[in-house]
Amino acid sequence: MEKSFLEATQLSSFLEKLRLFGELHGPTVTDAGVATFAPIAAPSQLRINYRRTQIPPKKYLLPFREQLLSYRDGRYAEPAETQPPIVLFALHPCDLAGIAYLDLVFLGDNTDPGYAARRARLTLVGISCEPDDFCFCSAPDSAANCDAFLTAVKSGYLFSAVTARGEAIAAAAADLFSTTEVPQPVAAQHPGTGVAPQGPELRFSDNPLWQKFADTCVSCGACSVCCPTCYCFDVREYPALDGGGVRIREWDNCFFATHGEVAGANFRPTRLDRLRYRFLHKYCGFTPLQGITSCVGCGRCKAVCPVGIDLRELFSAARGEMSP
Amino acid sequence: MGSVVEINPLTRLEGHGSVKVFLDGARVERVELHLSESPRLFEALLVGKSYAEVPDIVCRICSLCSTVHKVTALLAVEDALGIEVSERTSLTRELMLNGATVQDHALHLYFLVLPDLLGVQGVAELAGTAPELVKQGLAIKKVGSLIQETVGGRLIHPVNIRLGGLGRVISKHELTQLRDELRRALPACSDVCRLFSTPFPFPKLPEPAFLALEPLSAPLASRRLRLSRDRSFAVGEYREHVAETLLPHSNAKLSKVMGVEATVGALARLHHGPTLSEGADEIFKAHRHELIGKDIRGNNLAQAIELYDAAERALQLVERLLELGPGPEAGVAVASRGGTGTAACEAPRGVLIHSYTIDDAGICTQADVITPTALNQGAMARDLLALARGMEGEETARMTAALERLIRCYDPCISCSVHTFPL
Amino acid sequence: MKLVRLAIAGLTACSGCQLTLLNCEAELPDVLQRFELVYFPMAQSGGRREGPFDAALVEGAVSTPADLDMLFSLRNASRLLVAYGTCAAFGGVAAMNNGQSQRQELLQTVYGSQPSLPESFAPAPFGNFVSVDWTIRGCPPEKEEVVELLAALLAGTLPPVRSYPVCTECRSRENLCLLMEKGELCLGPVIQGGCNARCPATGIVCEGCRGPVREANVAQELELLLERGFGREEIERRMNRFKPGWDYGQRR
Amino acid sequence: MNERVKDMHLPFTARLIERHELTEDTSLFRIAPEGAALSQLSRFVPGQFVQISVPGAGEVPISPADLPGEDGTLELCVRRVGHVTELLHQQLPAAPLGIRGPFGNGFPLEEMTGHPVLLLAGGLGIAPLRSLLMHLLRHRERFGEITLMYGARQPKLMLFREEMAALAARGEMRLYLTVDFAPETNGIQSCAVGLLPDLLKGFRFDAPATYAAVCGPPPLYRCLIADLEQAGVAPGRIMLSLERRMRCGVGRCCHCAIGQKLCCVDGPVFRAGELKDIPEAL
Ligand SMILES: Cc1cc2nc3c(=O)[nH]c(=O)nc-3n(C[C@H](O)[C@H](O)[C@H](O)COP(=O)(O)OP(=O)(O)OC[C@H]3O[C@@H](n4cnc5c(N)ncnc54)[C@H](O)[C@@H]3O)c2cc1C
Ligand code: SF4
Ligand code: SF4
Ligand code: SF4
Repeated sequence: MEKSFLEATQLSSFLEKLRLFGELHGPTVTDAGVATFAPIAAPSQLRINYRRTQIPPKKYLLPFREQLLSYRDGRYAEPAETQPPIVLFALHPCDLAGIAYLDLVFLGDNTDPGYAARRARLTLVGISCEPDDFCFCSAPDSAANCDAFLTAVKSGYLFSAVTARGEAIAAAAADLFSTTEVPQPVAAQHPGTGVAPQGPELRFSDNPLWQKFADTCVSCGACSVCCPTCYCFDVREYPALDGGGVRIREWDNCFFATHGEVAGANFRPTRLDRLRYRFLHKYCGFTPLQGITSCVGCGRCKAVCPVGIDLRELFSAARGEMSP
Repeated sequence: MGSVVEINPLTRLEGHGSVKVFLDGARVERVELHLSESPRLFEALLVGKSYAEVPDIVCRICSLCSTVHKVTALLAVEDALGIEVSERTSLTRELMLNGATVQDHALHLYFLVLPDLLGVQGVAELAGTAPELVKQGLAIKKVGSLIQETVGGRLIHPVNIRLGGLGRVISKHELTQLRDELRRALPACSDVCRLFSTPFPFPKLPEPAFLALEPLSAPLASRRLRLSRDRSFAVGEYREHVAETLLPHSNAKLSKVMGVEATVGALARLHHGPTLSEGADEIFKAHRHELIGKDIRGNNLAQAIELYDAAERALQLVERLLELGPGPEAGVAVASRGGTGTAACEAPRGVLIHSYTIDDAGICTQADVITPTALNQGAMARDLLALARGMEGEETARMTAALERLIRCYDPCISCSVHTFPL
Repeated sequence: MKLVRLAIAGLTACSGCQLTLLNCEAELPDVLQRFELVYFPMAQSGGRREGPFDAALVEGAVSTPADLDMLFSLRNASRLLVAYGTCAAFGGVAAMNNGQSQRQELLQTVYGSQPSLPESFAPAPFGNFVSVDWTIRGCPPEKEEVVELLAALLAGTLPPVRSYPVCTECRSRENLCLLMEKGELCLGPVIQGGCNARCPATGIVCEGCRGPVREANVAQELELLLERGFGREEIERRMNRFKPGWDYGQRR
Repeated sequence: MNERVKDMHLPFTARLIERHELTEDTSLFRIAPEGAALSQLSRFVPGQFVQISVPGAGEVPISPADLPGEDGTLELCVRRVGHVTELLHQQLPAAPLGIRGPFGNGFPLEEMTGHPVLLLAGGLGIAPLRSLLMHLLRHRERFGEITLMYGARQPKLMLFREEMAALAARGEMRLYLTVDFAPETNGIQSCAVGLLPDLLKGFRFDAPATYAAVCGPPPLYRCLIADLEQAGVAPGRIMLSLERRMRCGVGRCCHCAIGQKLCCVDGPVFRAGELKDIPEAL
């Protein structure tokens, strides 16, 4: 892969080039001080050295609440997809990996139309990152699943195009790349203790941590809401006063009692059951994705948990106890 | 032979009330006004709560007046604790109050009073007989609601106005949107007066003693209540001038101000010479003779003028806030000492007084709320009697309709009225 | 078209729930066209509370014999009884001191110790007296939920239920977590969502106006707040603001 | 975007033709799917399910109670338990409904060919098994002995009782009925009183060759599996039709997980053998 050098001073001009490919969105902060991906109107809004946003980029592909269908006179119709082309700039490798996982889920068999339409209009530009205490991803420099990637180096960035769209960006920004000697990447200090897929039997370990977590978890749902690879959803239908109505899809959460409930029974009646379910989904995977961990090590769930639950603590403790 | 005519429940007003007319033959002996709302006991509930909780709790006295209750409570607590707020905060509160006035007057005039003028039972028939007016009323009310929603964070029981400042600064985009909506609604607002300029043709009523806050250009700074040219008192001394008594047939206490049954509200405010916005002032001047020196029947017209005034003021305030631009806002102020604080505001239906004592630990030890409807209760009862006497011999249905209509002139808010301070 | 027959009334309350309906400016014309407001004293004269109604939306706590009388009469006259708002569902602000101070004392504080105090007992939710078919939470309720209910009634059903806490919507809106980042007394984790985290979105803690979420881990919320330095008394006071009688040991 | 992608969430219209009340809370609905739904449903395999939409309430998974008829109409046996099923029961003939599917795996008919089949249904579990039964009977010659054991709580809650009796009378299958308890006043006692497992205990059959198909309320499965295995039916031949909460039907909404499997795509028909190591499966 060819790499070109972009001097830090050229960043603003580079952003202008990116706008050619869609509305520019990137890491910034809200008035209240929350890190978020949002439209970048002026380069000063960009926080390129951000740690992690509260809500991962999944919101661009799977909005918290979206209209799935509308109906009138008993006939259902799909809404027109209205999201404009967007360039999502400065995604960390963990978030890119998160999108890659969602792609596996939503672009496979029975492709999800809304997801697919939005995904097709998204240009992803990744950037290398500096991990903090919460991070534990394993493939920090992986530039997979993006159109282009920037690797931070002294006084600038190394640009590499990954897809044809990335090449097009390279072409558009060609005159910004410096021809001087390319500095070597600064090696990022990654803990590199990514989460490997776990043994599904671990979830029935009787390690006391399970019960402790189940007792202290407040079921606020923050961990799933903020996880780049949590995608469970609920579907509800609302009639309107004029006789029509809408069917919506909304992020659901395996921590809620209703998640496994059917008429006359609940297959995950206790919070402990639901915690085990989360473990299974995150670290062991379901059906076609069995054996693949969906945790990309972004550290959000721990950062947002009001009681500081960290399931990894549990693996290390339980694994020790389970090995003979 | 004695008989009793009862209007129960009173309709098209907020809260639970009824009226009994005691007749001896055709002669009206007496009239009882029952404000029978369940006791709400807020003054007692507030005791033992922290100063910071007081405004959040007390606004639940009444939904129609929640904004003004909240602002008054904030001012009173801030007065007690010596907390100062920024200009932006003050302006924002004022904007909220004007929005509330637009919303509340529109609701009252279009949906509660208008049916009387058109001879229908209420909002449902109104939609059938005068859909255009309904639409107009809703459009006007909506701007008021939009202000509450955008600025207050919620239409009823607003959250974004709080001790010492604001939760969130209103963005330029939101302010611009408000400005545009207000501009769009202004013509309709100026139109309201036309609908309510014909006073209803019942016998003349006693001349009211009007009580209102002394008008100032910064209304939230007003600290004096005026009863007449030469009779006024400082808000902080209200206890010396307002006396309350409990009536056997009412859960609201009757208040007398400086010994008289005062009348508060829109008409009272106009009598004390406020500085109205340009457009509203023009209309006021044109209708002056129908209002000044007249009885309570002019109150609905006065409300219509105020509605326009509030909309114009809201627009000015939005423009001023846009000029000020966004800036850092103080969070919740922390109480450093206790004290007693009192504040009064003009609610859509008249003067509202809150007073609190906070101890050094920040706990509320005493709470008083004097509401406009409690203040108006005496005058209302007096006018009801006068009207009933003036209509002696009339058909019962005509009389009860007139009595109900008279009550709607006062725009009472009964939920509010059942809060009063310890006797 | 047969109109759906409604009763809308209030017991001990601020009228905010009823007003919320009148505040649906955009939807009101449609509502007036499709519903018959048989009994709605706040906006209609000449109504009859005898019904029959398809649904009665009743706000307020039950705190006087008159309240109880009205509640029974509307329950009997209506196919569906809707506890309209937090007071009706949990007691609301009127009930905040239940189990803490005697009603009589409170009455005396306000009305003085005279022989004929107004008749009043500790404010209670509808569920203590009658069966309730649907509950709209909130003080005041969200317009959307009111419209949702009305539209569902037209469709012959009730709205689908949501059951997530305020935090879920709060996080999804990318608000700053006031509990974690500012150490404020936010009740979001144990309160039923559906308000789109209205208060935290303006930088103000959730005061719990929508009542408990289905699986509130009350014991943990309490612990969490104690750890953050709030006194037990203050926490209880805040939690009781809209619903008295929490089970502080509940972890379910 | 290809046709299938567009159709993912979009139900086809299906008109309600008639509703036939079976018990107080359960009715048999006949619906007529329209458009492309007809051809999609022609691929229906007993054990699969469809997603039925009731405009105004939403969508629920239902296992058709029979194979699509000649005219493409579909029979659904639905119990009124909540939001959507309640509104479904209120619909009048000609009401527009929605349908998506079929989804899921269905029974392994090929594999079962030539074998005796034992169907065990508890309560509403008869609904999905009825479509299997109808398939077996329609292709009677392809299968060995067919036995239906059906348990309900009370005689009056027994669904399709006359129909089943008539089928048994034709000699094409054996039928055993049981009720948990029978009211004293009921004079005609044409079924056993007791639990389904009791019925199974006294039953002699060629266990090693038999395929069993079980559907019923969750507690039923556990004891039936043990009994069947004890009788000699291989775990791989015990087919269980399971029910989970479902929102999408295509393996995304994640509510229907059973261990690492998803009921909507890996099931709803599972083999007892597959579920052995999944404690929360049954
Ligand atoms: C593969 C499959 C086949 C089914 N076949 C039939 C059938 O042939 N006939 C029939 O009557 N029912 C069948 N069901 C069950 C039926 O789907 C549920 O009864 C229905 O979804 C309940 O929806 P509701 O909106 O009426 O109830 P709700 O108001 O949603 O809820 C009522 C109760 O049902 C629970 N519930 C919600 N979703 C489901 C669900 N997907 N499955 C079970 N319970 C749920 C709720 O938690 C609640 O306890 C089947 C379910 C599955 C998974
Ligand atoms: S499980 Fe936690 S650390 Fe892993 S991807 Fe999700 S939020 Fe990030
Ligand atoms: S601010 Fe409150 S509601 Fe929002 S996430 Fe934090 S605790 Fe939950
Ligand atoms: S955030 Fe809390 S207090 Fe605010 S509206 Fe929602 S439930 Fe009520």
